[in-house]
Amino acid sequence: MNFVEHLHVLIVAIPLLAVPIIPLVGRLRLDFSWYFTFLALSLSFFMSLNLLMNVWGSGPVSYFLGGWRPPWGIEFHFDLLNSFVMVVTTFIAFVSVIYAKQSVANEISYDKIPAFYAVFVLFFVGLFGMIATGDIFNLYVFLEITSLAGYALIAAGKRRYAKMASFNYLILGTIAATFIVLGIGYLYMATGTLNMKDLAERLPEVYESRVVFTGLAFIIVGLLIKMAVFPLHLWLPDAYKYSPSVVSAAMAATSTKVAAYVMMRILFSIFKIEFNVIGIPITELFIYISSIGIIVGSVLAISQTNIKLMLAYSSIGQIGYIVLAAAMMNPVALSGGIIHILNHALMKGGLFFVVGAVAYKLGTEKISDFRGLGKRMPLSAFAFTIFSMSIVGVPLTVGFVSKWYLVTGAVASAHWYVIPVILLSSLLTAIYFGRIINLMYFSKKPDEGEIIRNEAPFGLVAPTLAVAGLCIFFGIAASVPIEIAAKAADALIGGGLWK
Amino acid sequence: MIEFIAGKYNFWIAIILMMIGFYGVIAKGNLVKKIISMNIFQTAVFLFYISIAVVDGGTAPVLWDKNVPFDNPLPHVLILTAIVVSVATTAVALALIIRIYKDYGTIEEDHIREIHTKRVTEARKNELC
Amino acid sequence: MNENVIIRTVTQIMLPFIQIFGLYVIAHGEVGPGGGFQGGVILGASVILISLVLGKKEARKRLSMKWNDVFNSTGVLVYAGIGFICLFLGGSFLEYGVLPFGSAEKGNHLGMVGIEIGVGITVAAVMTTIFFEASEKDDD
Amino acid sequence: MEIIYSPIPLYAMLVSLVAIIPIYFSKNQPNVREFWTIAAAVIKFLLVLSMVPAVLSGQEIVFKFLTAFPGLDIKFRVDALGLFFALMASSLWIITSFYSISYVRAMDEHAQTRYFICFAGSLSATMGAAFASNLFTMYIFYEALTLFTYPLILHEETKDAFRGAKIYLTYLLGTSIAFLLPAIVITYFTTGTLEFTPGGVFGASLNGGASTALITFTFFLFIAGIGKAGIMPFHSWLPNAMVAPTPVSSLLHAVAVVKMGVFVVLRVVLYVFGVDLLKDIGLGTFLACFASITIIFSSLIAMRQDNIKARLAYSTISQLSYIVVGVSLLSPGGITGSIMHMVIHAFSKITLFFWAGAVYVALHKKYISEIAGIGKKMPVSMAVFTLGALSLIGVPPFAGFISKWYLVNGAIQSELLPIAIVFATSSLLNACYFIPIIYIAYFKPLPEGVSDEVQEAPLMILIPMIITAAMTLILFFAPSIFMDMAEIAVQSVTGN
Repeated sequence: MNFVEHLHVLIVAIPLLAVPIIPLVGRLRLDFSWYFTFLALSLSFFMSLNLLMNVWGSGPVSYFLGGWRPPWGIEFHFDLLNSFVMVVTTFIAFVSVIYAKQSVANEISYDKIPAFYAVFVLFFVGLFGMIATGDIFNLYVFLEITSLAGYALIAAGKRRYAKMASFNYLILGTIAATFIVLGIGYLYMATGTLNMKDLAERLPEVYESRVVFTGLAFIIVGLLIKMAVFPLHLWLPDAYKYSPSVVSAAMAATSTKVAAYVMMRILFSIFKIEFNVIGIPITELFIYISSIGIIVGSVLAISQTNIKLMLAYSSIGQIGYIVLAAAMMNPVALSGGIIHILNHALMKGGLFFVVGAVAYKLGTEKISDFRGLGKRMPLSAFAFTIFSMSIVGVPLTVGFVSKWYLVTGAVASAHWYVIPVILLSSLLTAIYFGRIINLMYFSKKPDEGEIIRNEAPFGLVAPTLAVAGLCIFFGIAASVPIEIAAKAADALIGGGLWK
Repeated sequence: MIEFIAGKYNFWIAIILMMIGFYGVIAKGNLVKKIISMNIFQTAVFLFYISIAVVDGGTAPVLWDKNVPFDNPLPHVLILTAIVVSVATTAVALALIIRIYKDYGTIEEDHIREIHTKRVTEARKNELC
Repeated sequence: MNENVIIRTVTQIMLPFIQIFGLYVIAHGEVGPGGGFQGGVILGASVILISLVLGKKEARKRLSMKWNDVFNSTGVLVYAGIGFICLFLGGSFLEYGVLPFGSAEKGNHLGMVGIEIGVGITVAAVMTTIFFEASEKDDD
Repeated sequence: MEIIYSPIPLYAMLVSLVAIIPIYFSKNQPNVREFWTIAAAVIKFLLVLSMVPAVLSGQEIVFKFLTAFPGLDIKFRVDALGLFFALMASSLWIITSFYSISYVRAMDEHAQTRYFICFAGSLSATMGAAFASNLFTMYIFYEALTLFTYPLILHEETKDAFRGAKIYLTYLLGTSIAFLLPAIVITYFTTGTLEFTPGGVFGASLNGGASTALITFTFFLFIAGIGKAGIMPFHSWLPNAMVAPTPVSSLLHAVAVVKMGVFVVLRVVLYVFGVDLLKDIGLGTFLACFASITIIFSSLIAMRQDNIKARLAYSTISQLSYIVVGVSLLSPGGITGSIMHMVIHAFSKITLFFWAGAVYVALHKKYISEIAGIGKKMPVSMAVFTLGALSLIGVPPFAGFISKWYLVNGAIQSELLPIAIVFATSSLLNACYFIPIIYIAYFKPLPEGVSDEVQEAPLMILIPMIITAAMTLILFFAPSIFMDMAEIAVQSVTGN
C-alpha cells in the first residue's frame, strides 16, 4: 500500500487531527486557530479532488482502517458516487472556512473563537466520515459526530433563542439517530454483518423477511428527519435562522445533502433496486411525499419576512428534488439528483453567504431591508441575483441543469404528474426570489436620498463571487459533473458500485 | 399467540421502553424530563442490541473454554460506542439547558416560548417607534 | 465546600489512591477489563471530588483551566498521532503492528497502551470540563 | 446545402453584450455612452449584413459554441429565416437607438445607463434567438430577452410600472416555464434531438412510436408556451407593458419581443413539426382558426381604446396573429406572407410608436381624445403616422399590401376561404381603428385657447420616424432582399 492511497483516509484523518490542535494553537495566538482550520480543510479539499480523479480513472478504492479486513475492521469505501459528494462537501468546507474568518470574528465572542473553529472542523469531519465509510454502524457514529458538532454550532448563535433552536434540533436529531441505529440493529440481526458490501451481498436472501422491512423503515424515517423532508422538517427553519451566518451556509450546503447521499446509498446500493419490486413500493411513497414537500416548502418560503427563514423553507423544497430524483429510480433522474447535490450546495451556500454579508454590514435579516441593496452592496446583490436565477432554474445556470435532468427523468420513467410539480415550484421560487431582486434593484423609496455604497469586506465577497462564478460555470460547462453523475447513477442503479 | 409474545419478550420490552421514552419526549414540557425520556428511548435500543447478542447457554467471550458457546461480542462493542455518543448528547443537552435557564429563568418549554414571543413583539414595537 | 473534617481528611488521603487506580485501569485496559474510558472517568472523578469537597478554587488551583484545555487536546493528539505514525511507517491508519518495537505483537501491545493513554487523558479532561462548565453559574 | 463554419453569428450576438461594459463604465459621460450604443448597433448591423451574400447564394453558416451538457449544444446556424429576422432587428436597432437617445434626453429620464444596458442586452438576446440552431439555444435567448426587458418596462418605477412589469414577467416567464420547457423536454425525449430541421424532427418519429395525441399535446404546449407571440388568452401582458417609455414599446412591438415570439412560432411550426406532419394531423387549420379569433377580437378591442399606446398594443396583438395564421396555412403563399409580414409590420408599427412618442414629447398627450387638430401643430409627424397606418391597413402603394396579398393568396391555396374572409374583415377593422385617429388629428378643430403654431418634436426624433415611414414605401417597390430570403426559407421547408 503506497502513500498515495493513504491520502484517501487522510481526507477524514487530517481534519480529525486538527480538531484538538486548533484550540491548542489558538491559545498561542488567536489567528493560528483560523490558519490551522484553513490548512486542514483545504488539504482535505485537494486530497478529495485527487481521490475523485483516482476513482474516475481506476475504479472504486477500499481502505481498511488499522489494516483489519472486514468483517472485523472498518472499511472506507470510495466509489464514484461518494467521491463526488466528498468533493462537493470538502469544497463547501474550503469556501466557508475562507468566508468564516471575518464573519466569525464579527459574530463569535473573542475567547470562544478557537473552540468554535474546532467544533466547526469536527462538524465536517463527521460529514466526511459519513461519506467515506463503508461500515453502516460507523456511519451512525459519524452521523452523531456531525450532529453533536452541529448542535454546538447552532447554539453559538448570538441570539438567545439559538439555544432553544439547538435544543429542539438535538431532541429530533437524537430520535432520528436512534431510529437509524435501531434499524441498523435489525439489519444486523437479519444478516450478521455491518459492512455495507457484505450487507449488499447477503440482503437479497432475506428480502422477504419482516425484520428487514422494519429495519429499513426505521433507517428511512431517521434519514428523512435528518434530511428535513417535508413533514419532518420542523427543526430546520429555526436551526438555520438562529445559527451564525457561516454555520447556516455550511449546514444548508452540506448536511442535508450528505443525508440524502446516505439515503441513495442505502436504497440503491445496500438494498438493490429489486427490493422495491419484491417489497413495499417505498419509492412511490417517496414521490408523493417529496412532491408535497416541494410545493409546501415553496409556499411557506413565500410567506416569510426573514430572509434566513425564507432560504430555510426553500431548502426544504430543494431537498425534495433530490428525494424525488432518487425515488423515480431511473438513471437520468438519478443523475439529476446527484448533480443537484452539487448544484444546491453551490446555490444555497452562496445565498447564505450573501445573507451573512448583509448581516455583517447592515445587521439585518429582514427581507424588506434588502431595499436598494443593488446600490449599497453591488457585488453581493449581483451574486444574490445569480444564485436566485440559478435556483429558479434559468438556463445557463446550474439550477437549470438539475431541473432539466429531473424533468427528462420524469418523462423517461413516465411519471408525468411530477412535471407540473417541478414547474409549479419553479414558478413559486421565481415569485419569492423575484420579489427580493425587485427590492434590491428597482424600488427606491421616494424620500430616500442618495444610497451610499457600503460593500462587505473582501474576505466575505470573494468566496461569494467565486461560488457565483461556479454556478455559472457549471451551468454552461455542465458536461464534467454530469458525466460523473451519470456514471455514478448507472453504477448505483446497476449495483455496480462495489466492483 | 402466547408464544409470539413470550418468545420474543426482549423485543417487546425494548419496544415498550422505547414508546415510553418517545411519549416522554413528545409530551413533557420540562426540558430535563425531555432529556430523561430521550435517554430511556436510547437505552431501549441499546438493550435491544445487547439482547440480540445472547446465545443460548453462552458465556462471555473473554478467556473462555473454546468448547462452550459464547455470546456475540460485536453488539457489545458497538453499544459501548453508542453509549458514549449518548452520554455526549446528554452532556450537550444539559449544557444547553443550563444556558437556557440562565437566559429565560425557566426550563418549561411553554414559558420559554411565551417569553420569546413577548421579546420578539417588544423588539418589533421598539423598532417601529 | 464541605466543612466536615472527616470528609475532608478522608478525601485528602484517598485522592492519590483513586488517581493511581485510575492510571492502573487505563494501563490494564489492553489485557483485561478496563481501558481508557473507564480509567479516564476515574481520573476525572478525582478532580470532581476535589472540587466537591475542597471547593472549586482548590480544584482550579490543582488543575487550571488552561491545563485542562491542553489535556483535552493532547489526549486526542496522542491517539491521532499514533495513528499517523503507523501510517508513515508504511501501515494503515492505526495499524500498530508496524510500530518499531521489534515484533508486530509487541507493537500491537504498546500501540494499544498508547491509544488507551490518549483516550484516558481526553476523557478525564472532558469529564472535568463538563463538570466545571455545568457548575459555574456566572460565566459568560 | 453548403455549410460554412464561421464564428460571425457568435460575434453578431456578442457585440451588444460586450458593449454593455463600456456603456456601464462611461455612465458619467452621456455622449461617450451613447457613442458606444450607436457603435455597437452599427457593427452589429454590418456583421449581419456581411452574412447576407452567403445566405442568398444558398449557404448556411454554422458555429457550435459549446456543449452545455450531453445532447444540449449552444449552437448557432444562420439560415435564411434567421438572417431575415436578424437583419430586420439589427437595422431597426440603429434607428431605435437614435430615437431613444433623443427621447430620453428630451424627457430627461432617470437611470439612463440602465436603460441603454438593458437595450443592448435585449438586442443580443434577439440576435441569439435569430441565429439559434436548436430549441435549447432558442430557449436560453428567449428567457434572456424576458429578463433584459423587465427593467425597461418598470423604467418609470411608478406603481403602474411595477404592476405592468410584474404582469409582463408573470405571463412570459410563467408560460415559458410551465409550457415551453416541458414541450422542449418532450420533444427531446421523443425525437432525441432539438436541432431545427427543415421539414421537422417529429416527422420521423411518427413511425417510431410517438402518437398523434402526444404530438398534438406537445404542439399546444409549444403554442401556449410562446407567450411572446401574444395569442389569446396569453396576450394581456402586452397592453400592460405599455407603461414603459415609448422607445421601449417600439422595441417590444417592432424589434424584439413580440417578433421573437412569432419567430419562435415559425421555427417551431416549420422546423420542429414540419409542414407535412401538421398537414397530416390537421393541426395547422386548428391553429389558424385559433389565431383568427385573436385577430378579430383584438381588433374589436382596439377600437374601444382611448389610450394611444393601448390601441396600438391591441393592434399589434391582432397583427401578430396574422403571422401565426399565415404560417399555419402551411402553403407556400401563406408562409411567405407571414415571413414578409414580420418585417413589414415591424417597420409600420415602429413608425406608429415613434409617432406616439413624438406626440408625448412635444405635447404630453396620451389619449386619442386629446389630439384633436394636432395635424396643424405637428404636420410632419402626422404625415408619417398616416403612412404607417395606411401600410398596416394594407393600402396598395405601401408594404402592408404585399404581405396581405400573399396571406390571402396562401389562404386560397390551402382552400381555407373563411381565413381569407378573416383577413379581409380584419383589414376593414384596421381601417376602423386607424382612420378615426387621422380624422381627429386633421379635421377636428384644436381645442379653444390653443395656438395653432407648429410645435414639432425634436429633429432627432423626426428623422428616425421619417426613415421608417419611407421604408414602408421602399419595401413595396423594392422588397428584393427580404423577399429573396423569405423565398429561400420557404423553399427549404416546403421542399419545392
